[in-house]
Amino acid sequence: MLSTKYTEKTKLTKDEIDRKWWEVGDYFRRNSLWLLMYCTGCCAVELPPSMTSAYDMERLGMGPMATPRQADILLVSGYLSLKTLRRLIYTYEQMSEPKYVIGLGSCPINGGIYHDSHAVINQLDQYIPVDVYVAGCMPNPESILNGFVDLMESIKNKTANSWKKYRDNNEWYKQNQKDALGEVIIHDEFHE
Amino acid sequence: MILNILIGIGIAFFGFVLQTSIAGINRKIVGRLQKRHGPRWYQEFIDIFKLLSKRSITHGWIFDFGVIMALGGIIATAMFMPLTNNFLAFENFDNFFIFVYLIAVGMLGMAMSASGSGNPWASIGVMRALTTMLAYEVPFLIVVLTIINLTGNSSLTEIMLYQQASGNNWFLIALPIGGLVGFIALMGMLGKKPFETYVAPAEIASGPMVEYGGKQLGMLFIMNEISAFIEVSLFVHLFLGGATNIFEFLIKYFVVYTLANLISSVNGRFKIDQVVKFFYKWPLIMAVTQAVIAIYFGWVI
Amino acid sequence: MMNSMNNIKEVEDLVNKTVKVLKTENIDKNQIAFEIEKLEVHRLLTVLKNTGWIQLSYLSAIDWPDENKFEVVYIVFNWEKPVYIQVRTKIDRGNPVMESILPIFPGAKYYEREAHEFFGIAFPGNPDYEKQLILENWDDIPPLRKDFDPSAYSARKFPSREYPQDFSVKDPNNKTLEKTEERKKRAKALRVGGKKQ
Amino acid sequence: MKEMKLFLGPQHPGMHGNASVHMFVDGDIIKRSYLLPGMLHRGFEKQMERKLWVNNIALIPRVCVPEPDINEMSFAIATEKLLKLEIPERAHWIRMIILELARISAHLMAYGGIGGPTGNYTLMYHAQLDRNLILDIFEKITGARVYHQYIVIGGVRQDLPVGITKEILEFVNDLESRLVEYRDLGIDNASMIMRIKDTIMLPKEVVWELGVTGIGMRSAVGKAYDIRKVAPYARYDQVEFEVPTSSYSDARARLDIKIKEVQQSINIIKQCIEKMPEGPVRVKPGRGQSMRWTVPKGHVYAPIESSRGEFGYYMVSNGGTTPWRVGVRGASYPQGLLGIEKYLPGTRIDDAALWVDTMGICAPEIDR
Repeated sequence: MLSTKYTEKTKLTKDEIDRKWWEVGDYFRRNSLWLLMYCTGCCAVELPPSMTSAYDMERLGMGPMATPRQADILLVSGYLSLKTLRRLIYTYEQMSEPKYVIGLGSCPINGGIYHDSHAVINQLDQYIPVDVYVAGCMPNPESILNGFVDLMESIKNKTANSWKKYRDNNEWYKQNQKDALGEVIIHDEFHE
Repeated sequence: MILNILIGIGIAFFGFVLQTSIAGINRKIVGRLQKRHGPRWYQEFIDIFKLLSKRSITHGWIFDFGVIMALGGIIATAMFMPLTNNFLAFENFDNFFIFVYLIAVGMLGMAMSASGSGNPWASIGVMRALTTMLAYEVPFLIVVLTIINLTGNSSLTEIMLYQQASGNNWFLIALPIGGLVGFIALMGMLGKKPFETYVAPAEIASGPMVEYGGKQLGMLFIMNEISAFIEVSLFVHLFLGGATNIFEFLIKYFVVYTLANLISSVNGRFKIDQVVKFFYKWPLIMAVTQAVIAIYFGWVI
Repeated sequence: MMNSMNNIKEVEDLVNKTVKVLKTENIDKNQIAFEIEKLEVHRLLTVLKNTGWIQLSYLSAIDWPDENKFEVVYIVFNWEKPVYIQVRTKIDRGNPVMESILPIFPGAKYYEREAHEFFGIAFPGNPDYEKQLILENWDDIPPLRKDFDPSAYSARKFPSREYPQDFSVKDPNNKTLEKTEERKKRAKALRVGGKKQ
Repeated sequence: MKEMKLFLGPQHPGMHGNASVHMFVDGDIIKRSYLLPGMLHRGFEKQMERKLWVNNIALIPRVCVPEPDINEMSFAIATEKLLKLEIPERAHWIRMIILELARISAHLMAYGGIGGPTGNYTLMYHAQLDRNLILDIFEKITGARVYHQYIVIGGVRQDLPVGITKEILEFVNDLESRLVEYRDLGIDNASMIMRIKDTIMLPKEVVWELGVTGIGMRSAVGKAYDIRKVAPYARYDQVEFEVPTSSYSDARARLDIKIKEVQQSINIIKQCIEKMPEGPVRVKPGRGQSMRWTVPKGHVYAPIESSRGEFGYYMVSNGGTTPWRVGVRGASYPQGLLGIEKYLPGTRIDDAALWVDTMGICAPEIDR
């Protein structure tokens, strides 16, 4: 039974208030995840079914967005060649925080079927941090949606903080990017 | 005075809540049209609040100030909007031309801010938005001037009362051609397909909104909802005889917006030159014909 | 059926009349291959184009390091007489140069760029064959040459994931581990020799 | 006004697949443009040289993602030609059913795809829903939705499951009745006609210069140049079908042909199910043989008709356990690279995405 004795109301510190607001924000964030569809590889072909009428991603409040600034999730759909990785890093750095990354398919995990290719990177989280991996070649729409629900859970549990990781360990990530790409920002006829 | 301002802000807020809910319900309706469930009806609210909770970047003070100017301008416009024929914030300030001028402030703010971002897609989008605005304003104004000529008054409340007085004879029925032009212009104002050229995600990457993210985009969404509220309400008041009580207003509002949305969802979008050519062709001819018929011949049903 | 055999015969006569053929391969009723001298490729392709083989279907190269040659392949097709003609020629591997066929088939532009990128063959006559097309900032020998090892390149350039625990074998006490090892060894032997050892 | 540079892709909702169209525009008109390929490059041709003939079956469907079965078919035909292998009769017919279902699915994807650039999302949603039904049928037949690895060297991997023909017929009849709806929503819709008619034309004279095949060529030339008719593979010489053409190649004509081809594919599937004989479906290598399966020396090119045009594998065998060289002729290579460079300038930026959709450009097969 609760004590009837009067206890003084504890005053919340600023951090606690911030955390409370952050939790409120988390509710909105996990119920309205906007995707940035960057079709980096084959798994992008299972996204139209999961987005459109068959599986209807909009039920979960998710939808595709046109530009990186507006989006919350960077969906890395499949293998990444070096050329794509460079654009992916540009894109990732343009997104506004908090931002989350989902890696679809087995290729971002360990290279998958292209583990010994000269053009495809083996491990995505060397270059940008990843929140959720969805394994499979290629993952069904069911498992893709399951991955999104996992991301929502981890936002709720405050474990989806890859964007903080990227900010804190920026130098390490930058070094890895440089090792693989040479220069991250390049100048040639396509980037005049 | 302060009470009036408070009521005005209340109307703007009501407009935001109303339009956001109806947009959410419409997303569900369109979802059913597309053989799927559709989102929750309050999804639009979640989207907006999520955007407001995100961190955002800035591209200079014009970029930030333009958004605030757009939102402020639109809220200021919405404050003058009558809801029913006896509920409005500022008595005798519900002149049609107030809306025409004040809504331009909001649009201008958005154009300024989008150009300030320096993204070429945004400049193209702004150019297209202003061109579309030029295109639909002309036929719409001609029809509205006809109405003003018939009623002899440009106050929205007076126009409402005029329609209700003459046996609920709506201008949509009295001026059928003009009503059609009004509806087409409304589709252009709301940015519905086929006149959605300035957002066009697949062509110009959502046009003016290309560089916005986080709080600024949230504010633009609020601005968008309130301006949709203003535009649909204008149509309801001008052509559908306004409303004597709030429920009538809600029903008319819902019908008009849903109809526009349904038409939009089965159409493709025009190119920008086609939009201009379209508006300067049939709606303009129809509007002029309606004006001539109504004013010179006096044939009003 | 009779008709298509006639087509093959006709093509054979035409080509033999035009150039000196080193080797002819009849593949099936719709396809025939000729191996000719490097300098005669342009003449043959011009004649073929004028007789109706108007579509360039494919252009690429094959690496033969044992002979120290590159083999350049052109495949042309005629829609009225459905015969695919492979025109092949061998060029020196040390200094691979092949005149561009851009004046004959403008569609060859990007095929030639790609062949340059993947094999290092120069195509003088093609204005921008040297520009990079598919790869970006490539820092090794052209990747489709036989002496390029993508596995080593990948291991050198991209760190691969380390697994602290081997999940592929469930129980180390089980005999499965040895069996797996044995099977792997056998597979490796087969892969190298193609014969049972 | 100064030329402004705009990017359509790689991250752009109008671009399907990971490729980038760089456009230099003056106002709304494109002055210069080119495609930047290579973002999907996996070194496929190198990878296949390093894998056994049998292992390659797992790799090849990944060359073209929206329509993977053509890869399997082309690879199988090429290898069978090298091996001089005759496959069972029933396998031919099953292959044709699979290929035509894949063609319908690719056409639906492309036809629904114009919903993106033109903003008619309802069309896209409906088309994707029907495509999903095809993927479900594929899952029942082969066990996978997208990468089937079903057409293998020597036939098909396993026989059709019991009762699937009835299901396919049901679906096909259903789709046939809904083609009218697709026409009404898409190419016969007034606002869509205004948008897609007389845009991004492909003149008749330049077809051979580009080397375009498939729908792009047939719509411009107006002749039934289809490999299934001209140089038939499998048993296409034993089924009756028409090759729809037109003499004026704008976006609408090409989409019209797409819908007509769906109709023809439906007819082919119906005939296949009717004429399909019973029997074995695969010539299997002996037990334990598959690892050291060698293929005789030779060069062979195996073209087949994909939904975008002529698609083929050029295979060279050295008599070893792995292919010596595999070249892929991507069907969208000419229209993707040279077409965008030469014939996109002059159109408006709104139409750039339409070129990608209606000409049929599949980025992974350009890059490999």
